[in-house]
Amino acid sequence: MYTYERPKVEYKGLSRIIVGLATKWGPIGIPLLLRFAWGVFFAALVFVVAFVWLVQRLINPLLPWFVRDLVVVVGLLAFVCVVAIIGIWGERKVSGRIQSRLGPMRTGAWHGWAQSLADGLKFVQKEDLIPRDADKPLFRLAPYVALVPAFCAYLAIPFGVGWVFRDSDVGLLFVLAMLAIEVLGVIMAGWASNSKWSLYGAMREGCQLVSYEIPMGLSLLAAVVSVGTLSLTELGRIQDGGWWSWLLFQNPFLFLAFFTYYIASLASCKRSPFDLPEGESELVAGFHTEYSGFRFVMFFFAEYAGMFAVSALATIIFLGGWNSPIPGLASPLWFVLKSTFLVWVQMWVRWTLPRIRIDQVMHACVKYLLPFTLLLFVGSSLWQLYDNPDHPLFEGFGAVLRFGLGCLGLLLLGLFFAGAAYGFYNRNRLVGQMVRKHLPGA
Amino acid sequence: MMGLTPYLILSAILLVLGIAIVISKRNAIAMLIGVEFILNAATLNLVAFSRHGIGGLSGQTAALFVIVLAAAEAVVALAIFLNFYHTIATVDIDQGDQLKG
Amino acid sequence: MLETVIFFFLAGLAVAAGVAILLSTSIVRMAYWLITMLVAVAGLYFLMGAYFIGVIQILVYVGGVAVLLVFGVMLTSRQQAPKLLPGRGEVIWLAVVGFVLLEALTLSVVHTRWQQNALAPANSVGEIGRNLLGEFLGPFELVSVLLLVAMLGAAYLARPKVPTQGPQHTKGTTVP
Amino acid sequence: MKEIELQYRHPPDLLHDGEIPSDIRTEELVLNMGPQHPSTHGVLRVILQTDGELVLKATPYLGYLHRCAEKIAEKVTYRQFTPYTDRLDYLAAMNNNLGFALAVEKLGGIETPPRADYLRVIFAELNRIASHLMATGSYGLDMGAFTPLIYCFREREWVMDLFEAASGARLTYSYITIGGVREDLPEGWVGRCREFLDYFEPKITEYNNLLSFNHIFINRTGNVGICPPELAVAYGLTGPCVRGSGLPWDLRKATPYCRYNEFDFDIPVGRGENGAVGDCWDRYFVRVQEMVQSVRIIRQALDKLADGPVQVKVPRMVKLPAGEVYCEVENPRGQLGFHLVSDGGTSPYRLKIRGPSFCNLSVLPVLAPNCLLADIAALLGSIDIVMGEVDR
Repeated sequence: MYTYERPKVEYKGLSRIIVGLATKWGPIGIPLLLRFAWGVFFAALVFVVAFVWLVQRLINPLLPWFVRDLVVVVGLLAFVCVVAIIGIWGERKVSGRIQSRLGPMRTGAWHGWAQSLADGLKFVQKEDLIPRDADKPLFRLAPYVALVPAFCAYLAIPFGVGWVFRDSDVGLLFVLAMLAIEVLGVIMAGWASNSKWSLYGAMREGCQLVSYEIPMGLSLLAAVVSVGTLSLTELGRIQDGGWWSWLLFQNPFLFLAFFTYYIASLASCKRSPFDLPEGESELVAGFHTEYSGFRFVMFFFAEYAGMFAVSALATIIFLGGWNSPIPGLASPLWFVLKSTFLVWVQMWVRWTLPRIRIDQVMHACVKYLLPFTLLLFVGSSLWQLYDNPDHPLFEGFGAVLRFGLGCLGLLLLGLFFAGAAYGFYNRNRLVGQMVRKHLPGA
Repeated sequence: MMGLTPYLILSAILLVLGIAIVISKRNAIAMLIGVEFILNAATLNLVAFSRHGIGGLSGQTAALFVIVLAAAEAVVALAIFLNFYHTIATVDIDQGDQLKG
Repeated sequence: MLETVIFFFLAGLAVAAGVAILLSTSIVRMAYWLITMLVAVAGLYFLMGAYFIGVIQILVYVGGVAVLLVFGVMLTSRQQAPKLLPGRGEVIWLAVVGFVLLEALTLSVVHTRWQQNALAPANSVGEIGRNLLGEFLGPFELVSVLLLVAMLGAAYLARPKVPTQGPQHTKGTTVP
Repeated sequence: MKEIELQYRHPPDLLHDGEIPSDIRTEELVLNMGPQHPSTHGVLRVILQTDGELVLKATPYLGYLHRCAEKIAEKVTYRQFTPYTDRLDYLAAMNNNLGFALAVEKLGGIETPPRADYLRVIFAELNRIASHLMATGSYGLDMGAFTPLIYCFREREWVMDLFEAASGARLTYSYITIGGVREDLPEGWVGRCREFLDYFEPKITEYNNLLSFNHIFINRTGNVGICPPELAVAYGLTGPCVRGSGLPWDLRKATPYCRYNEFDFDIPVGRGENGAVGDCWDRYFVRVQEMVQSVRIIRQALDKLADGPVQVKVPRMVKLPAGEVYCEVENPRGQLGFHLVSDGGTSPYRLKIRGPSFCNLSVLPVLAPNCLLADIAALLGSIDIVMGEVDR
C-alpha cells in the first residue's frame, strides 16, 4: 500500500525563526487573538493614533512632510487594494449579468460582496509553487515588478485639486512611464517560468505593449498640445465649468483621440480583445501559467490597478477629471465615478468580444491606429490655430484657416458619426472592422 | 545639498564599468548593455552640469538627445544582432569575422 | 542629509548593477541588471530635479530599449549557449586600462574647480521645449531624421528573409 | 490522393523535413499542446513544431481516452452494449444509440413502428441541436469569447430537461434501443418541445449577431484552415466538415433511414462567404444553419407523431443471424458507422466503429502547417472533435 508522506520541509535562517515562533505560539496565540479581537483592534487603533501623534510632535519638526506622505501612501495603497478587490468582484458580477446568470451570491451577505476577499484568503493558503527549472530569483521578483509600478502610477494621479501625492509638472509622462514598466514584470515572469507557454505570453506582451504605447501616448499628446501642460492637476483644472468644457468636446480631433486612447489602453492593460498574453484558449494562462497562490494574486492586482489607472488618465484628460457635468460640484467622487464607468466599459467589452490574433493586433496598431493617431495629433495641433486665429503667423488668412479647419473637423466628426451610425445599423458586423487578414511574411 | 563632484565621480565609475563590459563580454547583447552604461554615464554628466548651473538647461536638452540616440542605436544594433544570429546562429561576436554573411 | 542618503543608495545600486553585469554569465540577468541601473539613474535625475529627463529615461529606456533588449535576449539565447567568458589576458589588460581611466577621470574631476552658478529652475519642461525648437532646432531636426532612418534600417535588417511563399491564409483556394 | 496532398500541403521549403531556405536558420520550438490544454476539447495531445507564432507541423497523438469499446462489444450482449454507445460521442448519445440500434435491426431484420421512428428522429435532431450548441458555444470560447458558451449552455439545458423527462438521464440516455425507443413520451412533452422550438429559433439569430457575424470572429476564422472539397473527400471528412467544404453530402438525404425521406429540409453547405470555401468559418456556420434545419425537422416530426406502439417485441436476449452488416447514420459530427459481424450468438463477433471525429481529425496535420498558434485553436474547434469517440 502506497501512502503519500509530505516531505518534511527544512527551514533555514529567518524562515526557521518565523516558522518556529508560529508553530510554538500560534496554537496559543491565535485563539487568544480571536477571542480578544475587538480589544486587539482598539489597542492597535490607539497605538496607531499614539504613534502618529508622537511622530507629529517629535519628528514632524525634522521631516514636516513625513506624516502626510505616510498617510497618503497608505491611503493610496488601500485605495488600490480596494479597487482591485471591488474590480475583481465587479468583473464577476458584470460577467454574470452579461451572461444571464447571477455571479457570486453567497459569500458575504449582500450579492457576494466578500467573494474576492474569500478568494484572496484561499490564494494565501495555497502552496507556493516554483517550477524546478525556473529562474528562481526572477520568478519571485516578477510579480512585484508588475505590481509596484502600477501602484506608483497612482502617486501622480490627482483625485481632485490637492488630492494628489506629488503634483508634478510631468505627471502625465510619469504615469505613462510607470505603466510602461509594468511590462517588464510580465516579461520577467514569462521568461523565469521556463515554460514555453509563458514565454509565448511574454513575447506577445512585449510586442503588444511596446507597439500600443505609441498610439496611446500620441492620443494623450493630442490633448496635451491643446492645453499646453503635462501636469495632470492643471489638465483637470482647466476643464472646470460643465461638460462642454471637457477636453473631449473641445475639438473634433480630441473627441476621436479619446476613442483611440481607449482602444490603445485596452491593449496596454491586456484586456480583451487584446488579452493575448494570457489568452486562455491558446496559451493555457499565458505568462502566469506557472504562478500560484499569492504571486498569482499580485498579477491580478496589477491588472486591475492598471485598468483603473488608464481609466483615471482618460477621465482626467478627456472627461474633465473631478469636475462635475454641471459646473460647481467638483469632487473626487466624480473622478472615481467616471473612472469606474470606464473600467466597467472595459469589462463590458471583455465579456462581449472574441480575441484578436497576434498578427491582427500588430497590423491594427501599425497600419490603422498609429497613422490615425498621428493625424489626430497633427489636427489637434492645428486646431490651436483655430482657437487662436490672431496668431501673428497667420495674419491675413486667419479666417480662411479657421474656415478650413472647421470644415475639416466637421468632416471628421461627420465621418465618425456616419461610421457610428453605419456600425449601429450593422452592429452585428461592426466590431473588428479594422482588422484584416495578415500573416507574417504575407 | 549635494555638490557636483559626487555625480561626476559616479559618472566616471559608470563609464569605466561600461567600457569594461564592452571589452570583457563577447556576447553581442552584453556589449550593447555596456554601451548603454557608457551613454548613461554621459547623460548623467550632462544633467549634473545642467543642475549646477553650468550651461543652463542645454545640458538637459542634450541629455534628451543622448537618450533618443541611444534608443535609435539600440534598435539598429538589435536588428543587426538578430540578423547576425539568424545567419551564424550565435551571438558570439568573435564568430562574425567573415565579411560575407 | 536625506538627499545624500538617497544619492548614495541609488549610486550604489547603479554601480552594483555594473559590477553584477561584469561578473554575471547569464544574459537575462545582465539585461535585468541593466534595467536596475537605468531606474537608479532615473532616480538620480529625479533627485537632481530633472523630472522631465528622469521620466523620459524611464519611458524610453526602461519601457522601450530595455524591453527590446530583453526581447532580443529571449530571441537569441534559447539554446544553452556556451558561456562566453573573457580570457585571463583580457582580464588583466581590462583591469589596468579600467583603473587608469577611472583614476584619470576622478582625479581630473576632483582637482578641477567648477564654477558653480545659480541652480537651474526645477520646472523645466517648457524651457526644454523652447530650447529644442529654438537653440537646438538643427539637432532636433537631425535627430528626427535619424530616428526615421533608424526605424527604416531596423525594419529592413530584421525583415523576414523567407521567400514570401503565400501562406495558406492568402493562397486563395479556387472553388471547383 | 497523392496529387491532392501535394497540391494542398504547405510550401515544401517551410516543412520541417524539407530543405531549409538559403540564408535563414529558423529556430524551431516544439510545443506540447495537451493533453491538458483548454482548447484541445478533451485529452487530445498535439505536438506543434513552431517558428515563433507560426506553426510548421502539427502531429496529433491519440489514445488518452481509450476504453476498449470495440473489444467490450464482443463480450456483452447487444442490449448491454447500448449504454456503451452513449459514451462514444457523449455529446450526441441519442445519435449513437440510433446508429447501433439501426445496425442491429438491419442485421436482424427488425421493423420498427412509425411512432418509434418519429420519436427517434425527434430525439436525434434534438440531440443534434444540443451537440451543435455545445460546439458553437465552445468555439466562441476557443476564440476568446466566453459569453456565447453560457448562452448556448442555457439553451442546451432546456434540451437536457426534455431528454430527462423522456429518458431519465441528462447525458447518457440509452433511450433509443433495439426495436424502437425505450418508453413512450411523458404527458405534455410535445407541448414543452414545441415551446422550446418557438423559444429557440429566434435565439439562433441572436447568436449570429453576437458571434457568427462579429468581425473579430470572422477575421479569426475566415480564410483559416481552408479545406478544399477534394481534400475533404480524400481524407474522408463527413458531417459539417465536408459540408463546410461546399459538398452537400448528408446521409439523411443520400441514404435516408428512419423515414428521413418524409421530411422536408435542406442541407446547408459552406459557401465561402467570409473567405474561401471550406475555411473554419464555413464549418462553424454550417453547424449554426443545421440547427435551423433540425428545428424544421422536429416541427414536422411532431406534427406527424401519431399514437401507436413505440417499440416492437424484441426478446431480451437478442440473437442475430450470422452475417455482417455496415450501417451509418448522420451524427452531429459526421457519419457514425457500425460494422457489425455476427456469428449467430448473443453478442457481436466483431464490432468496428467508424468515428466521425476520428476521421475528421486526420485532416489536422494537413491544415495546420502555416497557421498561427491561435489558429490551431480555431482549427481544432471547427473540426469539433469529441475525444470519447476519437479514442473509443
